[in-house]
Amino acid sequence: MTLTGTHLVALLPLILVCAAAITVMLGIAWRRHHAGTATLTVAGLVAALVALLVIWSRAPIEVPLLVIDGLALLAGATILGASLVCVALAYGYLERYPGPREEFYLLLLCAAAGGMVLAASRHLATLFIGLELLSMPLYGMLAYAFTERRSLEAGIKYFMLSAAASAFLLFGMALIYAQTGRLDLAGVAGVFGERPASWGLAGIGLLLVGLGFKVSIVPFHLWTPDVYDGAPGPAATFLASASKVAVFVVLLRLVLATPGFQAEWLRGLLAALALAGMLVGNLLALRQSNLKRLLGYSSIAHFGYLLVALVVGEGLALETSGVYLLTYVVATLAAFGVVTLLSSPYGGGDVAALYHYRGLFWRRPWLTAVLTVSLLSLAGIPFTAGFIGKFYILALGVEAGHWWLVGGIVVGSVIGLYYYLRAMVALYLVEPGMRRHDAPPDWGVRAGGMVVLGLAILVVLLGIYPWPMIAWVTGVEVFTAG
Amino acid sequence: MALIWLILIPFLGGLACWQGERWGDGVPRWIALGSMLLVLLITLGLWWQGDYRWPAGAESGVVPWALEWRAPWIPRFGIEVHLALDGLSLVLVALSALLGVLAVLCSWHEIRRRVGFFHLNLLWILVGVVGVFLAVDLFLFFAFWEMMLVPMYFLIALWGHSSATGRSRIGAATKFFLYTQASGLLMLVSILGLVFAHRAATGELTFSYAALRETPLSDEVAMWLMLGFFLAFAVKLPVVPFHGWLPDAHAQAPTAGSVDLAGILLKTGAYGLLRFALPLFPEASQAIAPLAMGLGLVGIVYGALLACGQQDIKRFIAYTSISHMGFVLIGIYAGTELALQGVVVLLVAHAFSTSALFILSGQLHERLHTRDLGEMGGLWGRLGSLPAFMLCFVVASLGMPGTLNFVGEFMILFGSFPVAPWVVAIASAGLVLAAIYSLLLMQRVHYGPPRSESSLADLDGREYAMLLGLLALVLVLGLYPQPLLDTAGPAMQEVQRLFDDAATPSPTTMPLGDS
Amino acid sequence: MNGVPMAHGLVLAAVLFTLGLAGLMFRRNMIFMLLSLEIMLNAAGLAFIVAGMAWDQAEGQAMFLLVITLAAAEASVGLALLNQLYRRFKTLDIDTASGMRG
Amino acid sequence: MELAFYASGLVAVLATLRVITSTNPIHALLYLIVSLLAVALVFFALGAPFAGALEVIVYAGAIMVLFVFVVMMLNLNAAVTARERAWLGPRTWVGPSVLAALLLVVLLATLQHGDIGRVIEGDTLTAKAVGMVLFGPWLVVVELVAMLLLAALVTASHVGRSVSREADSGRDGA
Amino acid sequence: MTWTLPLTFLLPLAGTLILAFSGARLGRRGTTWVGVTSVALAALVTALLAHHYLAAPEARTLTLWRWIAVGDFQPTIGLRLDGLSLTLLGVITGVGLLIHWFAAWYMQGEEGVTRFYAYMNLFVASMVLLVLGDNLLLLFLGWEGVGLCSYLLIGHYYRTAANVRAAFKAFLVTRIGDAFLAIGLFLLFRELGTLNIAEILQRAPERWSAGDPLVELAALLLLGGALGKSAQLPLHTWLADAMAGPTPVSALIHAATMVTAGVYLVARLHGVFLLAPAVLWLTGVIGALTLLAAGFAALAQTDIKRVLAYSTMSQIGYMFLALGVAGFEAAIFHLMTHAFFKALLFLSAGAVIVGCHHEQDIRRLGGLWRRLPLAYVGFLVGGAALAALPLVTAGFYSKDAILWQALAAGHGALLLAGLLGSLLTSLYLLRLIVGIFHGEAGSEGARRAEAGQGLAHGLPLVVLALLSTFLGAWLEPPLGSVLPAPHEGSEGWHLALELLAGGVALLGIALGAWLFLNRRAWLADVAARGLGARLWRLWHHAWGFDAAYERLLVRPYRGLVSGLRHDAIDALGLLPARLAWWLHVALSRTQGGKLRLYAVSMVVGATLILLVMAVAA
Repeated sequence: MTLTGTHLVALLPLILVCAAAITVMLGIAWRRHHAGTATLTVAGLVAALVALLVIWSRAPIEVPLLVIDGLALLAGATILGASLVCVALAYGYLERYPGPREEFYLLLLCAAAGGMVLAASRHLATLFIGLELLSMPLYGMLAYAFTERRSLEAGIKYFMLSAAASAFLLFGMALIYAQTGRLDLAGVAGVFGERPASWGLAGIGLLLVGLGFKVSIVPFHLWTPDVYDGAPGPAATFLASASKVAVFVVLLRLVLATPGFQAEWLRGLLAALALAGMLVGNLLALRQSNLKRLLGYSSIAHFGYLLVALVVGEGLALETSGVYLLTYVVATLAAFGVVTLLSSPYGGGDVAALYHYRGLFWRRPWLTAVLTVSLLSLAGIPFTAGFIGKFYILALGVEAGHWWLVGGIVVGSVIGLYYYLRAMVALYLVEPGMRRHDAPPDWGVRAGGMVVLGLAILVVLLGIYPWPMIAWVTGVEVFTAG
Repeated sequence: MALIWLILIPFLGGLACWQGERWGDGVPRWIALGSMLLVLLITLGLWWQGDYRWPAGAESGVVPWALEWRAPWIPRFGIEVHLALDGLSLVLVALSALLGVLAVLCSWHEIRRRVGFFHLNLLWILVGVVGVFLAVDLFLFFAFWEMMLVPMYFLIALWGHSSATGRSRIGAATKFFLYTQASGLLMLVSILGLVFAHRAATGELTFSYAALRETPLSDEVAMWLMLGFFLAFAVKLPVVPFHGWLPDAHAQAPTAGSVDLAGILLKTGAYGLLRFALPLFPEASQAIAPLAMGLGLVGIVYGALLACGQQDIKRFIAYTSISHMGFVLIGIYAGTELALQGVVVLLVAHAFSTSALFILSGQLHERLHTRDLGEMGGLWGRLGSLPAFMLCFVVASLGMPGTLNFVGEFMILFGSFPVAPWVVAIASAGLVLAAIYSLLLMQRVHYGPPRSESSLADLDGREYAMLLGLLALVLVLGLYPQPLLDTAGPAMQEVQRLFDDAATPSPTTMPLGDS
Repeated sequence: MNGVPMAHGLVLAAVLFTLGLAGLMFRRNMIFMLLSLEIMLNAAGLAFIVAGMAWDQAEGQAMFLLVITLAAAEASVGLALLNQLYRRFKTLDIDTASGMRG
Repeated sequence: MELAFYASGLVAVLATLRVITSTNPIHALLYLIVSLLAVALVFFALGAPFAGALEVIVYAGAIMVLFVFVVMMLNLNAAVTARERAWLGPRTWVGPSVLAALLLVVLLATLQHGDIGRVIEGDTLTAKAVGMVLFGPWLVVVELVAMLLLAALVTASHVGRSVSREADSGRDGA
Repeated sequence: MTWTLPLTFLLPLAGTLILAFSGARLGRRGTTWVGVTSVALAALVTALLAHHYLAAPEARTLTLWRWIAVGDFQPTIGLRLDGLSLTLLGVITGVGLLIHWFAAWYMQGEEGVTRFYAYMNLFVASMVLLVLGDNLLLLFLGWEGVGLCSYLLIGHYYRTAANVRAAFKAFLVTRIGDAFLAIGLFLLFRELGTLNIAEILQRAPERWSAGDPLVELAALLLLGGALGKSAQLPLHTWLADAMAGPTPVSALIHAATMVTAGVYLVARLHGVFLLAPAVLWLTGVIGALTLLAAGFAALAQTDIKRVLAYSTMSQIGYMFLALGVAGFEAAIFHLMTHAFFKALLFLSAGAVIVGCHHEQDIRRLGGLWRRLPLAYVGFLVGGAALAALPLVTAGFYSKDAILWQALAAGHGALLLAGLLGSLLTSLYLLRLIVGIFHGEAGSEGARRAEAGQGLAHGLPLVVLALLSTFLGAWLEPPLGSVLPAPHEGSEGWHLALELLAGGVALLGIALGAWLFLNRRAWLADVAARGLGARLWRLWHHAWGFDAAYERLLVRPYRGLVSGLRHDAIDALGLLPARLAWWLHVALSRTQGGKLRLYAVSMVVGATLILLVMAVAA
């Protein structure tokens, strides 16, 4: 069946992003101009965002192999938003990068396109291609400052393990295909019925391994801290926010779409993984003195919490996932934003060690306020967005009566509080004569500064008055297929 | 409308102080003092014109608030910003405002570094506490409950005065935060459990206090939910097994921090028990009452024993307040109207006397530059009128008749005797222990051979006025506590009525029927 | 013998997959790791073809085409990284690129 | 057709085994090419000529040649193979191979247990059918594959750039 | 006229406040002036009230305001004047005035006079409140106030640690008594629903029959409180150490007023005690035991004030004996007379001590009768009253009344104890007077002793001396309407008892004079060897109660405190923290950084998941 008009309109955001990527590439070929490329990228992303909001009213639309429904649009909007933030941060970050700067924006656009495809896929092929289109540019972005020893190491580690995970994913898909003979999720769900056969199960298992790696579920989380630590600022920001959101949305779609996933023992497996994720993620970060590794571990922990939504699967689950993802992304973007703004590609690697941040408040009050708010939000203190997320997850757990998971969340967030507080208080301690890492004086004006400040305000606003966000997410949930 | 201003003024005041720092150190202090006085005036105004007698003909179902302010917040969950004021919360808000003023006054010269940010934190603690006392929507209550920890954490971690490395300061602040946060989360789980039980029973999803009070719960579920609440308030009270954070926090906190911590934050625990744990789960509270009273006893004895052994004066006073809170716990779970009224009086009395003792220890620290009791001794003649004030407040904390502490303590004991005679008998041994640690404190600091004859700085006008004001309050209210009792009266009668209904199973099957 | 049962095809794919995996785990030279990756992807492709032929649908081969392109893309990126690794550290040992820990 | 399948399957497995265990990179490459050709033979045996052709041209032809080219460029001398042998000490490969064997056993068990008994008769599935699928419903995927290759192209070109020594930061701090 | 009632405690309270807030500016003369006149005015008001009361002897009550009003718990700040409270009021303000006046002289050379007078005035105010309070809560207020003032005044010379410890011990032991009293209050309130004394006396008989276990318990608790405050046997160890305070303090608090508070309490609540005969009997027995033990202890003391302290304890023993046999009027009458002559003795002792430049040890004093004539006369008159010299002294009439009540009530054993006690009394009295005034002066201070001058020194001693003689006995306390009538008995027996008691007293005096005047060397020898030495040391340490309490209560408490110093329970809180730390270390080892390890962990994860899937299929 060929692509009809409505299909094209539905795919408009994706098309716009790819078009932007290509125009950026042509732009690089014509004349290398950093500001020009950045504005072009922003234009492309904003256009896609506008297109997305335009087709908002007409969702859901069935496109061959893809479905543009509420969930896809929500995830798409989040990914585009995160990409915009990354562009703003990258601009400030790459200003002083000696090598070629424009490729980063191209890779970013490709990754954003990949994320959107992944979020909207209802077919194994698009799932696979979306995942690869998301990961491939990421290898380049992570190893972008390859002259920097740590960035190269992060790139290699992520490449190797991600490729292996893709292989697992593929083999899983092959097994599911072998079992059912169908590649589209609805078909697979139809064949599976209530209890998938053994090949199907093995396929689902390997699928879980492949996707689990990207979302750093516990047994597959070991790469996260090293990659976050080594990667250049904007790349790590994108990896922590957009890529995880997209992959989690796919996992969510898999769980909601295929009843096979609702089976009791699979719920038990997911619960075990969730519990492990919460505890291991928080425990590893306990005495962490490197801020980027700390944020890496916190992302492991947060996706441990988020898995609870997968375990429950019905009732509040979809809405909780939407809200939690939004609040998590906003907080992580703000935190990584500050880290990126403070570090420069050539200051001996990114500024991550906590002693760089000691006493930052007494020189840069606003920047520290942003980092404090984001850490508080990650810790889930009231009047920040993170609290709304934690409240939702706890409500979900209590409503579904999963007392083990609820206990895990409580213990996890208490342990989590310890290292968030430890990192936060370091900002305010006065250490005379320490080597100071200063954000470039006019950071406030710079695009990145504005964005980070906006994010911090957003975090507080969502904490104080979360109703618009919740209304938006519940609106989305209404017309999600499957 | 005044209610929302009670929260906004300290909030905006805090921000103004932070920015006011540019124009010199004095500005934030005056702004903070101004906003706190404003809050105090509003509260006293409310007290003056509001009547808190029981409005005639109010049937038991609806909860009669003297003043209310509602605004929708998250309709999805039926959460609304619902502030309400009744006798009990008015007394405690007034107390918080007063202690806020004192906290600002007593750190006039003590805080030198980053005065603006200090006063921001100080005022935002007030925001949290006033919010806790006024919030009647459980979600809002929890939000304020956790929110008040952050500024106190910063206060202790950044302006505490422990060893140069600041290691123990941050350790104490983190311990304070973690203890309360962990138990707070358990309370959140209980709140959610209650809300979903309510939805299962009545189909409406709401967080409002009045609605949730009508939830019919099976005993087993009610017990678990009540334990969640009880644990959170027990950590804050503090009840002995969970008291670990209080001495450390006090030892490291600056004077203003200690005044706030002892004066107000401990009261939120007791307020929580009175407002939420008892009325929401009367049967479960009735079942746990003996255990709670036992814990109260352990608290009294343990607090007294440990107080005598302390070397740091602020840890000493911290343990004494643990002992006092033991009485509060007994009073709350005795459930008679007399005991509950006694609890309110003792809370106010403890706030006055313990804050005064902390202010005095702060002044001692300013003059002797040490908090170690070993280096004090024989200060009677050397400090002008400070020892006299300290004598008065030590005598108050001893429970000397004529002071408010005595009225509170004895009302609790008189009220609890019919319910649990043996508990009260052992608790009155606490009177003896109170005498031991109070006089020990007095002797170690002021009596005995003086170390040197040089006389130190006497109290200046500000300090003299503060202490005299507090002393006047303790003595005058000690002899004429009726205004305090009339204000908190109706609220306490309501709690007592609910608590008694649970004790005598009402004929209808509904455990909480409107019979 | 009329035709090859699908299970045998999958068994072959599984064996190749596991060999690739083993190679990935115990070889320290980056080239061999890249080769192992290629083997694993090839095995997955084989599995798709076997499944496709068993259900005699063309999707299997279409997926194989995707796998091939992925393998090619990853090979190029892998070798680029390998080149940088060699230039930076003068060795192909993967463990030199493991500075970050803890 | 079954004989061809089993024979070439065996060859493929043995060649792959040899690839993993050989110490000289060039030998490993050549064994891999042999293995790929064997897999191509399997495809032909199963009746997927288009896939087999692809395998030979793209996989064995293009990718392996790329590998050989890069390996030759790095002109690894004998020292490398010696070190390689050192790295392959018993301690390194025992653990992972046991683990891989365990995984294999589990996989084979599930494969054998859940066999749904479909048999491949070997009647060919022409490239036309594949083309019909690819440019029918899968059109979006093809476009996206193009984007994927573009991304890979840019990444490889950026990372592969041979930046001269002094241009880089020189401060490879920890 | 009843509006003047509150003045009796407001005036001393005003004195305290004036001294507290402007003490430094008043200077020494101004301070003493304020201190004395406030009590003088109170005494004047009391005199007026007495005159007014005697004219129309019925109880007057005046409620100032309602203290607490919660449900049926309605204690008020209400004052009630009746015969009993008037008597005590007279004693407090009268004797108090004389002692305050004497203290003006005594405290000349001392420091902290302002503090002294402030506390003394506060003490008088609290004691008045205790006596006038019409409900038990107000009584408890006075009760604790008095305990606090005694703590502050004993610890007046706060610079020496021993004084502070003595003050602390005094307050603690009385506080233990107060705790029993508090529990008694709770029990009474729970049972009778009121704290007003009049209502209690009225409702108690309706509520309980005689011998009801509840009323026995209530009476026992009240008795516990009384024992603590009046330093009777189990809780008496603090009185001897309380002598560390200045002598006027000992005179006022530890002789005349505070220690008699217990007697007043039992007398005031006689209705409750009458319903509990067993407890009443116990009171008598305790009284008897205390008077004997204190008597023996007084024999073996070396410090003037400690002898007088034990003598006070013994005399209060007599009062408790009287209460035990339900002779309430006799007890109060003895309380009044005892206040006069014991105050006289203490003030004379004070004169001696100041005269001999703070020399208190009897063995180093001697031959002072010529140099300190007024003190000598004081000791003689006071001593005579103490030893109950027949006909001429007030002590004879009051002690005789007690012994007669014991006989009339048929308690033979208590009577015997009383007689033996009076024998002991005369013995230690003679030892004291001879030790101080006869024989040769031991220390330098004693040799150059000079007598005190001025009215403040002389007049109080003279007035008290007069009151200690039969004149004091004429002041019949108007107790008729308040307390139950005393026992009656045949006049003949009464006369015989008087003769017997008088004989015993004279015998004691003669024996004492003979022994201590010319058998001093023999006595010293007996006390040094074998049984005598051991007995002497036992009595010197007041039968070893102090050491026992130290070992049984104080040392374990101190051990417990130092044991728990580091907050064992709080350490439990650190366990989860340490567990989390240990897990962190273990887990962070997995972050080795080696890529191949990461691949291995992935494969392990995959295998596990596949295993679960296989098992589930």
